[in-house]
Amino acid sequence: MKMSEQKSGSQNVLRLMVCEMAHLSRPDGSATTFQGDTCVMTSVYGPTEVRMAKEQIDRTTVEVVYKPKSGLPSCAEKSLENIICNTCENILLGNAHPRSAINITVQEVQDSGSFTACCINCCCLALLDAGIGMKCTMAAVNCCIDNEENIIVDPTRKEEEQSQAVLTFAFDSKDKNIITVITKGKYSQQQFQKCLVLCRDASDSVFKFYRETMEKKLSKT
Amino acid sequence: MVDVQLSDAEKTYIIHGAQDNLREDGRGCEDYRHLEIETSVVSTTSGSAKIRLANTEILVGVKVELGETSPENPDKGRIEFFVDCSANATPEFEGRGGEDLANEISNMLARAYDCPSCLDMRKLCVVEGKKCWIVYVDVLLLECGGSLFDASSIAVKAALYNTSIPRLTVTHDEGHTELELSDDPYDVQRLDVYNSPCIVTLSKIGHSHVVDASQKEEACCLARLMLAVTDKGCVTAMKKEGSGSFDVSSIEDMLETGKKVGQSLNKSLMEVLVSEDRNMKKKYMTGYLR
Amino acid sequence: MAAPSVCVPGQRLCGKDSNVQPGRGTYERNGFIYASLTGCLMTEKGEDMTLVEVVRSTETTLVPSVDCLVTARVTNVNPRFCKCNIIKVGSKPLTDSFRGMIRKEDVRSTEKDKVEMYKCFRPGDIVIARVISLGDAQSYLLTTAENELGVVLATSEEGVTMVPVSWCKMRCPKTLNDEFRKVAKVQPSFIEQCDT
Amino acid sequence: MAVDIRLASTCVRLKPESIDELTNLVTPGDVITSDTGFMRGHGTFMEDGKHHASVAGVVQRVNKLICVKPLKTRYNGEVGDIVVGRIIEVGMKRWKVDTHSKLDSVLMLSSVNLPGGELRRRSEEDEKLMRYYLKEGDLISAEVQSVFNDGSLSLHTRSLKYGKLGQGSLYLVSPSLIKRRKTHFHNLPCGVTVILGNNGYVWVCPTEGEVSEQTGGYEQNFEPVVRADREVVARIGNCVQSLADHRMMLFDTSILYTYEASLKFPVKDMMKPEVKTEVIDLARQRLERDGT
Amino acid sequence: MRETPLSNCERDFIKTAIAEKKRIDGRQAYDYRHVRVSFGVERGCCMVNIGDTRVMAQVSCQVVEPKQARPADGTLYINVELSPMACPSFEPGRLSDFGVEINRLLERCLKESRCIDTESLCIVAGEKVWEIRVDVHVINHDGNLVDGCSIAAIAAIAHFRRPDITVSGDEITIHPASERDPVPLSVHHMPICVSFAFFEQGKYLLVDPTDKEEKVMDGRMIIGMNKHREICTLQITGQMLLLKDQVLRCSNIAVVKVTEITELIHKALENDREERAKGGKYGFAESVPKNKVTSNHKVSAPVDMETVEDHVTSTFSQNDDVIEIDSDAASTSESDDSVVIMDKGSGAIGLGGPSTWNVDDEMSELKEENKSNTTKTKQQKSDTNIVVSIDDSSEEETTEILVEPSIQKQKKKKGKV
Amino acid sequence: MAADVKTAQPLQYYRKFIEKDVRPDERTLEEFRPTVLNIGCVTTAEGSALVKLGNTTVMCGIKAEIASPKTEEPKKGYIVPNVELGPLCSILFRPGPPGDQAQRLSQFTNDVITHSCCINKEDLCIVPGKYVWVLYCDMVCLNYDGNISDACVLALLAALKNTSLPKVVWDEDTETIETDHNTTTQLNIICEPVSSTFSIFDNEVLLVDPTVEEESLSTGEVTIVTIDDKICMIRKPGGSPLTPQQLDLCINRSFIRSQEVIRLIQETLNSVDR
Amino acid sequence: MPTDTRRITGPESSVSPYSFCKIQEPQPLFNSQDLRKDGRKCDQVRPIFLKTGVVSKAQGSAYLEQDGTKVICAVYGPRAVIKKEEFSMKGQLRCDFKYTTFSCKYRRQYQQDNEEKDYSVQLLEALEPAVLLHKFPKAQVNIYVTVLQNDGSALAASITCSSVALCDAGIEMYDLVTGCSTRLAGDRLLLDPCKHEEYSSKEHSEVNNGSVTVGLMPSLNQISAVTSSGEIQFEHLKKAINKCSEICVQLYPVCQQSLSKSVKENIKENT
Repeated sequence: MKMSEQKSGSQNVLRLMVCEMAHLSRPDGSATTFQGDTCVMTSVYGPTEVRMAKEQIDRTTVEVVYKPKSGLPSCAEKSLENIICNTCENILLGNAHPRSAINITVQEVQDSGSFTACCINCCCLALLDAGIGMKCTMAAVNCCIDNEENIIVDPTRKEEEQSQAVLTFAFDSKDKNIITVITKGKYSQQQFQKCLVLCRDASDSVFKFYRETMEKKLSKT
Repeated sequence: MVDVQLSDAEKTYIIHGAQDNLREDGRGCEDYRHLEIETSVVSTTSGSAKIRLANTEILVGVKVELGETSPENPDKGRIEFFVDCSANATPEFEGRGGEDLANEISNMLARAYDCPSCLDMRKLCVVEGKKCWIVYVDVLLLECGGSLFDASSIAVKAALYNTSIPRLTVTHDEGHTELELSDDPYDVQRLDVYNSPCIVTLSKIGHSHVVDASQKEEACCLARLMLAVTDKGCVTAMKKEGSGSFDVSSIEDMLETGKKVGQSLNKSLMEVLVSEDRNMKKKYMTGYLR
Repeated sequence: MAAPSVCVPGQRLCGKDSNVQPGRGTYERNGFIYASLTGCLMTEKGEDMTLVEVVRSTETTLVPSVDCLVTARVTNVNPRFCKCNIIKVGSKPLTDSFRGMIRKEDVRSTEKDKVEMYKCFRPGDIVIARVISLGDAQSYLLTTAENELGVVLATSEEGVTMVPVSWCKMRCPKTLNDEFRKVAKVQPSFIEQCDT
Repeated sequence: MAVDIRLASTCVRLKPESIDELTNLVTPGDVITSDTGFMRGHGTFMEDGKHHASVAGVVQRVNKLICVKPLKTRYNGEVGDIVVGRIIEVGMKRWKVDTHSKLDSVLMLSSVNLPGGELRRRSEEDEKLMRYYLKEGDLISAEVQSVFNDGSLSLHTRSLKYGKLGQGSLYLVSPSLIKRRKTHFHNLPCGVTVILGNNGYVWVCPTEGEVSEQTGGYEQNFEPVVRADREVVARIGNCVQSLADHRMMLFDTSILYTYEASLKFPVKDMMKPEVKTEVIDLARQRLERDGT
Repeated sequence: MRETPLSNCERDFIKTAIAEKKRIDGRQAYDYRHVRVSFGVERGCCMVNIGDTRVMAQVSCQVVEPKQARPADGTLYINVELSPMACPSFEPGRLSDFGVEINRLLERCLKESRCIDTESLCIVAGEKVWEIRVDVHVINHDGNLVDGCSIAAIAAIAHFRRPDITVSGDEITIHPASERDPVPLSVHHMPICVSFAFFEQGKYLLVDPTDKEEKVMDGRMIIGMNKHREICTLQITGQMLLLKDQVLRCSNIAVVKVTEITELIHKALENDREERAKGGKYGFAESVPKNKVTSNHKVSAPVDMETVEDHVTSTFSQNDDVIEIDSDAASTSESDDSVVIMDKGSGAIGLGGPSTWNVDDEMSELKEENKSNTTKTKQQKSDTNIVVSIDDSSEEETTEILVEPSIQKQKKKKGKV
Repeated sequence: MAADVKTAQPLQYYRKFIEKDVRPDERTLEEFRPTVLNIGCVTTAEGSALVKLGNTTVMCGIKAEIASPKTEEPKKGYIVPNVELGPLCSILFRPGPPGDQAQRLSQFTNDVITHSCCINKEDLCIVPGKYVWVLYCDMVCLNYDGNISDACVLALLAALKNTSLPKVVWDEDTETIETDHNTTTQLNIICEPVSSTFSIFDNEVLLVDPTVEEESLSTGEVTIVTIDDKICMIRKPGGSPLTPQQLDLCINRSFIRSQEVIRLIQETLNSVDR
Repeated sequence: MPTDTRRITGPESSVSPYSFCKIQEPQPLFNSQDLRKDGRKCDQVRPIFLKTGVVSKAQGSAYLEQDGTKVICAVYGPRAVIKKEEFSMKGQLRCDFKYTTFSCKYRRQYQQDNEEKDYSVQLLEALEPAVLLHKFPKAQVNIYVTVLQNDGSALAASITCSSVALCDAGIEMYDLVTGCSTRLAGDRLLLDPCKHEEYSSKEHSEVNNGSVTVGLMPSLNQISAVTSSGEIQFEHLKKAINKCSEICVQLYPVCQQSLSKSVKENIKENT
């Protein structure tokens, strides 16, 4: 019923990507990312003071808080937090600031498909905005396998619901290895390989988007 | 237990005292301290009692409400205990400080009353399988001066005795039943607490044991035996408490003492309650303003 | 050895008299010696005394006690003292660490007032120390004021295990630059374990 | 033995005190005087040129100084007071002592006299032995040495009459009930020693021989106290309690009189309110006769 | 994390400025910062900016059992979340006192002023009613959160649509949006909070204080009011004694502000409605400024599907040999991992390796032992006291067992762990 | 002094073993620990199973209760899996509400059930819109020594296969139900999801079925749930990046593992029935 | 809405199927030949299976099984006291008693209910007298007991189990503590009752119906725990206590056996 999801006809297209950075006054870094209608807002504080309990003597403590739009966070949100946290930890220079903390807060604004991917990308942008030392950047792409066995990259919510399997990949910019894989639903090994490669290719354009964004940001300053 | 710190010397003094049956305040091992009781002190309850045992002060309020019968025993009412260790009894109770103690007391009371002859729950059933009276007993610790269990059990018994349940008339007409509450305040039903238990705590001090231990005495007692004793001289609940242990023989005479003390405690309590009940009319309220 | 007689707590071992002496893992109660541990019964004939003890197959020094040696990992350092986690008591690894503290004045026996904590310990170092007192509720008080005590394992900025070069210096084999530590007099056991 | 249970209604109540002394009683916010010539002391505050009371109590005037003495309060100590206190913490070189004052008092290792006479350096050893001398829960009698600017007290026991207390029992009363005397240690004829701490802690114990020099009074004898002494101690204790309950000043004579008045009752009856009142009344009359 | 306190010079500066009827951001005393209300793609999702302060509200609904007391009423549940995003001092998890205060205020302002008709939320009296849940997320904290929250909350409520339902007998069907258009809630009135900050014991007052101003103020007054000039809630906090006329002045100001804001909300709702109607673009994405340097738009990027196949082969080709190794490694493991049934209901694969729990052999042992013991006890049932002399010959006495007939019952061992 | 390296520098200690393609517990890198399965060990539960993976021990008990269904889906029952990592099973856990890890595991098991669709929730319907079954599947860890997720999934599956529900009779006119515990019906399990976990050591080496030490040292983790020859879930939440072929290896290994495990379950079940 | 966000949640409320089946009147506790439902004599105790060292990462642990009653216990410590407390020269003992949700006929909740709290305390007080607390100053020992399946006498079983676990952990003790419970029915004593035999106030109304649990330190002959419920005359109470302690004494060697076995194994491994 939503006009703004009309694109869903063509399968091999990443939806319109929009992002706004540094739009929050308080955090050290912040970003809002749209992929189609899906929208996530992320803020980063850090490196800052760390709570005694969480202190690690040799590395930074990365803490991710995920805020669902309505209702209280439950187990599902907890594991999403965990996924985001581990993924970010991997691209950050962990031992650059020992005994400090980087607090990332991810706010759901609108989930219309490929949500996890959007979260990860948004975090990456926020971290870029916060100017925290990173090994590399990362890009997440989501795809699903519909009942006709064909693969849809960056699907909408509707498409996800109708598909038999949903796969989310996150790649690093260095040599495009797989940082994160989250998949749900049945599919064969061949299909998996195919999805993997597709998303891997698709991730290029996300990396390109990062680049443009940063170029634009740093252009007039 | 709310514990005060004592020096070794003080402890020995107390222990020896218990040995030759003369305690700090001149009591013998089996003597209770002076007890003061007043019932129906809180007008908003169905029954209430306030007791003062030296420094221990406890207020008990009983509320009786209509409720659903529980599926496991549809022909009975229920009694529920809640103990509140108010923080103005002692700062230790602040926040969740008093919770453990409160639980222990309420558990003990619940167990003590958890047998048919103490309080006939069948009388509290209104419509079998549907409606029954639920008796909520709220125990409030106002000041702690030792032997809280005993004191609260006495207060509870007094309050229950004082409790009056409004008379209900049940009328059945094709299937659904009508309940009618009589509006006459004097047309009430009383609980029979004749056989309700009182808890007697026997604190083992040195090799002898005392009843109604003061706070200091509790501080130098390692193990205590709690007995819920009925007027008939039965135990409805027993519990050992504290980090010490008894040898088998000593338990025997503890039981003996418990029985003796318990029964006389019940006896004199009932006497007082009955007498107060008798001259209810010409009684003037004492309350807290003295 | 033949199957030793195993005893469990509360088992009466023998009467207590002048020539029997209760040892570890036993206690004495109105004239008898009882076992307080599960383990093998050991008797040691002295010249006029027989020592009776119950020994477990695995060692039982469970808590740090005054004067015993402990291995600790330094967690943080400040000018006045350094905090650490005790990971081993004697040679027995602990499942859960105890908190320990080395005060400035307990780092070494000489020139106590010249001690600079940062030149003695760094977070992550492994230290061998002796318990001086049970300290306060939080942590045990430790000392390294002996030659054999101090840092035994430390990693340089590169994260390489350093080798001791003097009583106050350790060298990183990779970059060959020295870092200050309160080094323990090198014990053969540790050398061997550093290059195995 | 029958348990003694009463109805609150049947219990005798205390008679209200004579009203006359309550004339200069004030409550917070009351204007004491609008005369600005006065200096404001404890328990008062100034607002638009008037002296107001900040506590409920009795107004006291020492020539130009006006202060309000609260009826019931925690102990605020003055140098030279005799206090009875309980050790609550053993720290580095100092003990923390509970004296029922606003803040915990301290007893420095340097201000106790240790075994082996007064003039002796405190060594590292003593620091290790502190818990052996005095440990948590121990009772001491001491004198207030100085008052820190935060109001907490520093005590000393550098005299043989002070120090660790042995067998006996402690009673807590309101500090305002302790009458200031030149001595607070009393060996009563009945063979009982009473220490009336200014902080409202009253120590009652059987009188015993002098403490020996060497031990510095840290050795204690745990020999059983004979029944007779025990009984007297109990009786005195109950007297102190009843005096406190009736808010009468505590000092040697008052205690003694109460004791003598109580003699016609068995000790344990003294817990009964009516007995208390009777005994106290007797004592009070006698005190009034003495005109004290 | 602690909030960094305001330096004294800043305090003084702000205070003196206020005393001179100036504000550090150049506003007049009674001015609001720029207020923006925008709605999301989803119904009942509203974002409110007041200057840098940002609040998002989302309304949702579910079917629940009604409260015993009011069986024919739906419920309105308000939950304020102070996200750590908004300000480092906000901890995740349980709500701070400040949060509770706001929450309570909103409840008083919305719930207890009965701004929505709860009777209309009843489905089957006493059994099923709608629960409307409003989650208010504070996203950026630059002062005056209360106003932000209240605006966001009420706007979201006005924007929300709940699914339509039909009740036939005890059959209840909830229609998804695709079947039937969702229905709006019936909103009686729109209460809005306006907060005032007071300085110098209430001498000066400011509307819409910023974070800095809030840090130095003596106290605040919050007036919840709707455009019919009805006060829904009023609260004064802080250490100050306020003069009567100040309160009246504030309420007069509130009237003006409330009407303005209500206007704004209605306009925003109107826009949203039109956009949706004519199927144009709506949602937050539209409110992201294109020209800002910090923002970036990118049109849909195609992903070529043609080359995928050979890509796949290329990526996975080089690991054939590896698979080789693995598979035969596996096959070996296969061979020795044959299932062993140890006892009724318990089987195992893999042998050796550490497992302190291979109980069943234990079991047999113990059985024997018990048997032997019983035989033993037969000959010396007499001695019940257990004494071990130091010599080893004492095994006999030490073993003493249970009540003797227990052996017959040693048989069934099913479900042993 | 080997113990010293182990406690002081566990990482170096492990490296020494891994270099030689073996682990301290004498396993090869792609070898699982011995797996013991014990079905129907708790008679108070409708279904139960105990799984031992080396030292790791998980007991799953299933309690069935009766509740009214959601208004949205009046024919569907509930399956409520929860993992308890109590303080009993390891020093790592404190008493109180479930920690993050326990929550993640609970979610994981829940995902396995929903995504594998191993149970048709409509089988749990008693009276549409009125009464449905709730299956509380509680997995209690009794001994925590790593790779708890595999153990949980196995225990859960085994317990479900062991579950049988009492017969329920619906009385039309009184609109009440009555249960008969003497006649029970087996729960129908559609498919058998099996999970296998790999942990990444030093960013490259893959260890199958990690112990708790290995987990604490690992730089990442991959869990793969397979059903027969299909993949049901892959879960690699961050951690060190893997090449596609490494991932492929894991998938292959897990296929082999699943065959073993299914055989184990089958034969064990038979042994119960016989 | 206080829903548990830390767990996967089902429906708000659900009822056990047992509350839907028709109530069958309680059958007699023993038949004509004085045999109980499971064929035991009145004074017959169920066979005990005891095993130590079942939790590999724990300091000490034990598993006890009495037919239907299955208890596992783990001991951790002595370890640093977790929450800030004042200095104490004595060690502390902490007990945590829990039923698994599926261990009983009716499903248990996750949070400790009153019974479990009460048992935790009783367990603690049963064990404390037996432990040489002064051996681990300012440290604490945690004892976690979990009942996997409850078919009566759970408390007694946990007492025995946890004391054995303590031994296994090498915590110094004056003595073991063994537990036994009995059911009073008139003048009869049913030892080691099963779930259906245990006293419950709603079924048995006459006097001298109740149950007694005793924890005993066998070789010191000291009673460290005793608890009763139901209305009992003093004479019967004494009888019950004595009978229980008798059994407790007989349990001692069983613990001894399993412990010495584990010790022997250790020796084997080490040599």
